[in-house]
Amino acid sequence: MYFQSLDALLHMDGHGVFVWSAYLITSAVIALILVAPGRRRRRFLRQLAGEVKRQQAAAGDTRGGD
Amino acid sequence: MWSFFHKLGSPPWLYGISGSILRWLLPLTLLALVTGLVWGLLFTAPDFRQGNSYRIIYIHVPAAVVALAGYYVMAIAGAINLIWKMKMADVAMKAAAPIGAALTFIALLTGAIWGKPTWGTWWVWDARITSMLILLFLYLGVVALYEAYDNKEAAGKACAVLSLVGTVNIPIIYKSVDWWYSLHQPASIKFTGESSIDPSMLYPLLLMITAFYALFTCCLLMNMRAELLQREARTNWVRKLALAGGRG
Amino acid sequence: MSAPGPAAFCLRLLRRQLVLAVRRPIEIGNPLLFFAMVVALFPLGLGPAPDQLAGFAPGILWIIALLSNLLTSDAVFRSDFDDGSLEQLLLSPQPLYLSVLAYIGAHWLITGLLLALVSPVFALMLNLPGEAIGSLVASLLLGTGVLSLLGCIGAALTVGLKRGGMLISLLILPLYMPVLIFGSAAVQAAVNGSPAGPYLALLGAMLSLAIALAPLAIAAGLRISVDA
Amino acid sequence: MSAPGPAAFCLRLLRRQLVLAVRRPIEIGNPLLFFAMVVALFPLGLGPAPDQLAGFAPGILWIIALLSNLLTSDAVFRSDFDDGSLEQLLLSPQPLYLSVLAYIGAHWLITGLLLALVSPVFALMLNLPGEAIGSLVASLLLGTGVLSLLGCIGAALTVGLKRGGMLISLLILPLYMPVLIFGSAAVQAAVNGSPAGPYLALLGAMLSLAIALAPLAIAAGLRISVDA
Amino acid sequence: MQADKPLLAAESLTLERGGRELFRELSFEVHPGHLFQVEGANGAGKTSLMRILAGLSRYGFTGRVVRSAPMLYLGHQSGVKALLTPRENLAWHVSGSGIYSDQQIESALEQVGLSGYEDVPSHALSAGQHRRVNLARLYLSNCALWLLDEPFTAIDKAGVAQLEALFVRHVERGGAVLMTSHQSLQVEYEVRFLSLLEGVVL
Amino acid sequence: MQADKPLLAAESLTLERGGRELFRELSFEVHPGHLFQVEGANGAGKTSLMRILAGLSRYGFTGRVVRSAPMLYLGHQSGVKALLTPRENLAWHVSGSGIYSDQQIESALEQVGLSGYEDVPSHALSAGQHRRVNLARLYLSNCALWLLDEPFTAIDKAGVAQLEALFVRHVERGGAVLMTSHQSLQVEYEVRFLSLLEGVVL
Ligand code: HEM
Ligand SMILES: Nc1ncnc2c1ncn2[C@@H]1O[C@H](COP(=O)(O)OP(=O)(O)OP(=O)(O)O)[C@@H](O)[C@H]1O
Ligand SMILES: Nc1ncnc2c1ncn2[C@@H]1O[C@H](COP(=O)(O)OP(=O)(O)OP(=O)(O)O)[C@@H](O)[C@H]1O
Ligand SMILES: [Mg+2]
Ligand SMILES: [Mg+2]
Repeated sequence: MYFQSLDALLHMDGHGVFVWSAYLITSAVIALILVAPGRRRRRFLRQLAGEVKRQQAAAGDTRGGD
Repeated sequence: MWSFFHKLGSPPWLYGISGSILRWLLPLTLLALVTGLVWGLLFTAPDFRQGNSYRIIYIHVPAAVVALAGYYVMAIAGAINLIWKMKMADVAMKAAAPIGAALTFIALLTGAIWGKPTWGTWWVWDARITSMLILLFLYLGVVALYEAYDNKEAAGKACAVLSLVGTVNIPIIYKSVDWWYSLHQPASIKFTGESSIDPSMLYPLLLMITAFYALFTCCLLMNMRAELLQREARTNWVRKLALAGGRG
Repeated sequence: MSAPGPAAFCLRLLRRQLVLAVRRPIEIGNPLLFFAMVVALFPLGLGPAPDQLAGFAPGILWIIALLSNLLTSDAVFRSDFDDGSLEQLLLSPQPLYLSVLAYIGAHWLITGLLLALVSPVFALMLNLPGEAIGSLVASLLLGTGVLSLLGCIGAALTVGLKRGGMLISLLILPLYMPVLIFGSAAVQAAVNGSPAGPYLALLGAMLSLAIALAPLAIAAGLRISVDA
Repeated sequence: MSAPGPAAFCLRLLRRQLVLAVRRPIEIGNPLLFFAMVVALFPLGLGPAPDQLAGFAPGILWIIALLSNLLTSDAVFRSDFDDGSLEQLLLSPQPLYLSVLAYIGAHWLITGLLLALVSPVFALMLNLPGEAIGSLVASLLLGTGVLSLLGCIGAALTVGLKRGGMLISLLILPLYMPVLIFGSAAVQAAVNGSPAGPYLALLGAMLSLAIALAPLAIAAGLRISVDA
Repeated sequence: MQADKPLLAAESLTLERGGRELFRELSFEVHPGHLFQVEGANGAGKTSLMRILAGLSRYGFTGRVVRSAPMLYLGHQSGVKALLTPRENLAWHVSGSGIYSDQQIESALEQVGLSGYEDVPSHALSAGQHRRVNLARLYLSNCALWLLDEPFTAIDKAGVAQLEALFVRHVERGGAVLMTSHQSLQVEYEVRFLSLLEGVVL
Repeated sequence: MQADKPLLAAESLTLERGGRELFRELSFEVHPGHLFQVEGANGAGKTSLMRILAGLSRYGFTGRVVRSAPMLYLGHQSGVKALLTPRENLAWHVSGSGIYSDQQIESALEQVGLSGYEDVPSHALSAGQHRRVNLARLYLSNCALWLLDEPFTAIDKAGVAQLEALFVRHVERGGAVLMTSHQSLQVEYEVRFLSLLEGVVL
């Protein structure tokens, strides 16, 4: 650990604002690109499951797929 | 060899294999990212000229490097789609564009933030910076063109043409901007250069670059999986998967 | 009733495009007008210090050439798409590569060539030194050719879009950048008294490359657009 | 099935225009992208010396605002003319003055307002001093309104023309000049530390005048265009 | 029927175009209950006449047109925006002649055979469906006078029959229709012809 | 007639659009002497089929199309440039299928009733005259296979009769016509129907 205290870590000799904001924004963007596709996939699967179930109910068929 | 290509063209196989790759690659990536971040942020000594602000290097450089590499991934996928009409290549190209744009954005943004303490300004019309901005436009162009087409098959072809045309352009942009720059004013702003990099900075940097490559791969695979399902919505394997709640 | 040879057909297409342009004089006048207007705007917007203007003249002239090319290239295939002529072109037995070249050629003649020819007037208005005018004209002649070729790629990819808007400018402005850089560098070199030849040679090389490859991309783009 | 009141109808028209624009998301993003790319072009063409750039920033930003307005205003009535909606608008029992204002309002919202809102980012990229940003935004807000109104006059007069139109753009373009001059003067004043208020007041006066008169000219222009 | 006030009166209209006289001293009145078909070969001047009657052409002809009822005009161009859905096209129509509830719009679209297509962008419709969006305005309109320039273009046989029935209903309710078409109307109603071949005919 | 090589063969074409199946496993052959009319209500898929047959649509359907003769395709859009005169429109047509003498062009324009209009800019033509410029290409063409999407749109009765006669002449000379229309053909010749309502019919 290079820094002596939490305060030094946050302040970084006056460069803290820059470093921390860069890291924070980067983390946010990374989190976004990591989470978005998973959410899109799950939402689509849920929607499709509903659709398939409705179709099966309409056809009076309870087997999964065919 | 042939059977491998044949399998690559098969959506359920690709969906399955990418799932199992992600199962170990994703945690590894996250681990590397966090390790690299903590290492760079907490455990390295500050640069003697730039002080602590140089810590931005651990996100800035990996993002820039991978953003550039990503364009070639996208363009090659586009070429494969055009030449061999492979649908999976289309999926890959579509998946790569937004990730590349996001990484380019990170590189630009961290660069701008870094510039303020080091150069005293947010933005300089330096060769590298301008070419990065152009790269962002190239990525955005592909995303926008894809969205503008209703027929997604046509969209894939159109974007493939566009990204190939852009590839020819990238090296030209690089070289030309360098020449142009050297003409106008002496390089008052110099990147620190590899030579001055101390091993204690180099190792976390290398780790971060690797982590960003892995990150790109993970996001690419995840985007492709989502896209695959939507394209194959009418097939049985996707319907079964949906009924099984996504596990399968 | 024999089918015309490719060259004859190409010439007929070129003639058709030129006649269409001449019937809409605004089409021809527009780039020039635009050129004139922006040249007039610059001193207004920037304050007319003559020596400063001269330093910027190469850049300004080239930026204007680029913008006026950008603005007009959107229309190259638009009306043919709207009235169904483009379908007919794609169904024609003639080689699409050459037909596309005719379209681009017509576009270049009424924007690039015309601009290059009148540019000395505007150069003088911006106090560009007389000895740089030769390389200005030469660089514009070569560079606008590349711009027309690139612009038509964008036009071909977006012509069929219902929701495209002016997408074309996003697609092709990044591609325009190298041309802008070399073009203004050539003029700047001539202003500084260094040889402009290498830059012009580079522009020439880009032009040859673009002539060879761009029509392929354009033909592919048109087929996609008509299909979508 | 009662006919809607003029205000309600106007709002519906505004909504329609905005939805049409949103369906073409690139249409909205375009002035911004155009802004961004041309801002990037200038340093490429002119050389990136930061202090010089700062001196030109007000002029450059205003010229770009003017250009992007010019580029988009042509399309305001175009598609409605082509598909026959414009005829229907003229036959409507609603007051044409207000309907026209709805069209202009939509155009201003998606070009002028948006541009004004993002202009600080570009101003920073061109090293414009922070204290001038307030007047930049204010001058853009007022000035782009005038530009939209003037641009629509040109659009209304030329929309029905099969050929020609040269003269009209020649007539309209000079009207843009005063806006450009006062707009960039307002910013320049703020850069120099002198009060920008008088210039802004002048822009405001021009805007009021234009709002009162331009719709009349536009309505007349549309009637002529549909008739021809 | 002739006793009441005419919805539309044309008084000695004369039009010359491209050196040819298209019609000369054409006078007629359209009263409630009239179903007019304008006849004439291609280029006879039907569209020119309709645009004069609608008030869209104001120069280049002599004579006078008096309209005394709200009018609905449908021209060669459909006036349907490709980017809007049929529902939006009707709800936000630039003619601003009415505020319609969702229900009214849906029923109008159903009548022209577009139920199920209410929320599809119009550019994804076939040529005939595209025109049908426009024709749905007839079901919503409360204008007495309809001026229709080739309303049957691109419409299939069933659609034409349905429109004919609609026209008859409209004139029976006291409206009036003045239309052009190259097909003969198949209706059980007195059709008045206005033939541009030979001059004025009532 | 069935013995010779088909000019056009469609092999199990299946098309789905907007979630609806428009046709399924559609197969047919067009031989010299065939006069085909594609039938179907608005939105049945006639235009989509024609574009697939012409090779303009290449994605989104399954099946195969084999063409073995030069083809002339006329679509919904006329392909006539408003700024050019009819003469120029024909002489410089982008399809580049022939070099025609002035005389040939004039006689073709005369056949479609446009003599006197050869040198008028096309935007000053009426809707029907505009389409007739395009139809003049049929008189100039030496393609055996004609694919015509609603050729009768905006054409008056005399014009339709004339076109029908032309079609019959063309197929009698060994050509083939595949057309869509909402009007029934009035010809003394065997018309084959391809109905998109019920599936495949020969
Ligand atoms: C918006 C501003 C900036 C952008 C767009 C940008 C972009 C880039 C790019 C594209 C690379 C090259 C990656 C590669 O080698 O492939 C890079 C590397 C680098 N940048 Fe930046 N940069 C910016 C600002 C800065 C600032 C302010 C600094 C620090 C003073 C900086 C320091 C570096 C360093 C040290 C490297 C690694 C150089 C090397 O090893 O090759 N950058 N940047
Ligand atoms: N671009 C498109 N995207 C999605 N669906 C479309 C598109 N174009 C047409 N369709 C749909 O395809 C179907 C068939 O359209 P098509 O134009 O082939 O019909 P058509 O038989 O020619 O009708 P018409 O007689 O009205 O010309 C229609 O239901 C239409 O909604
Ligand atoms: N803008 C114009 N300028 C000059 N002449 C015109 C113009 N528009 C039409 N004409 C001429 O006026 C005549 C009548 O045209 P109009 O469109 O009224 O015919 P129409 O009866 O509607 O024909 P169609 O059945 O083909 O629609 C035509 O001979 C045409 O050439
Ligand atoms: Mg007509
Ligand atoms: Mg059709």
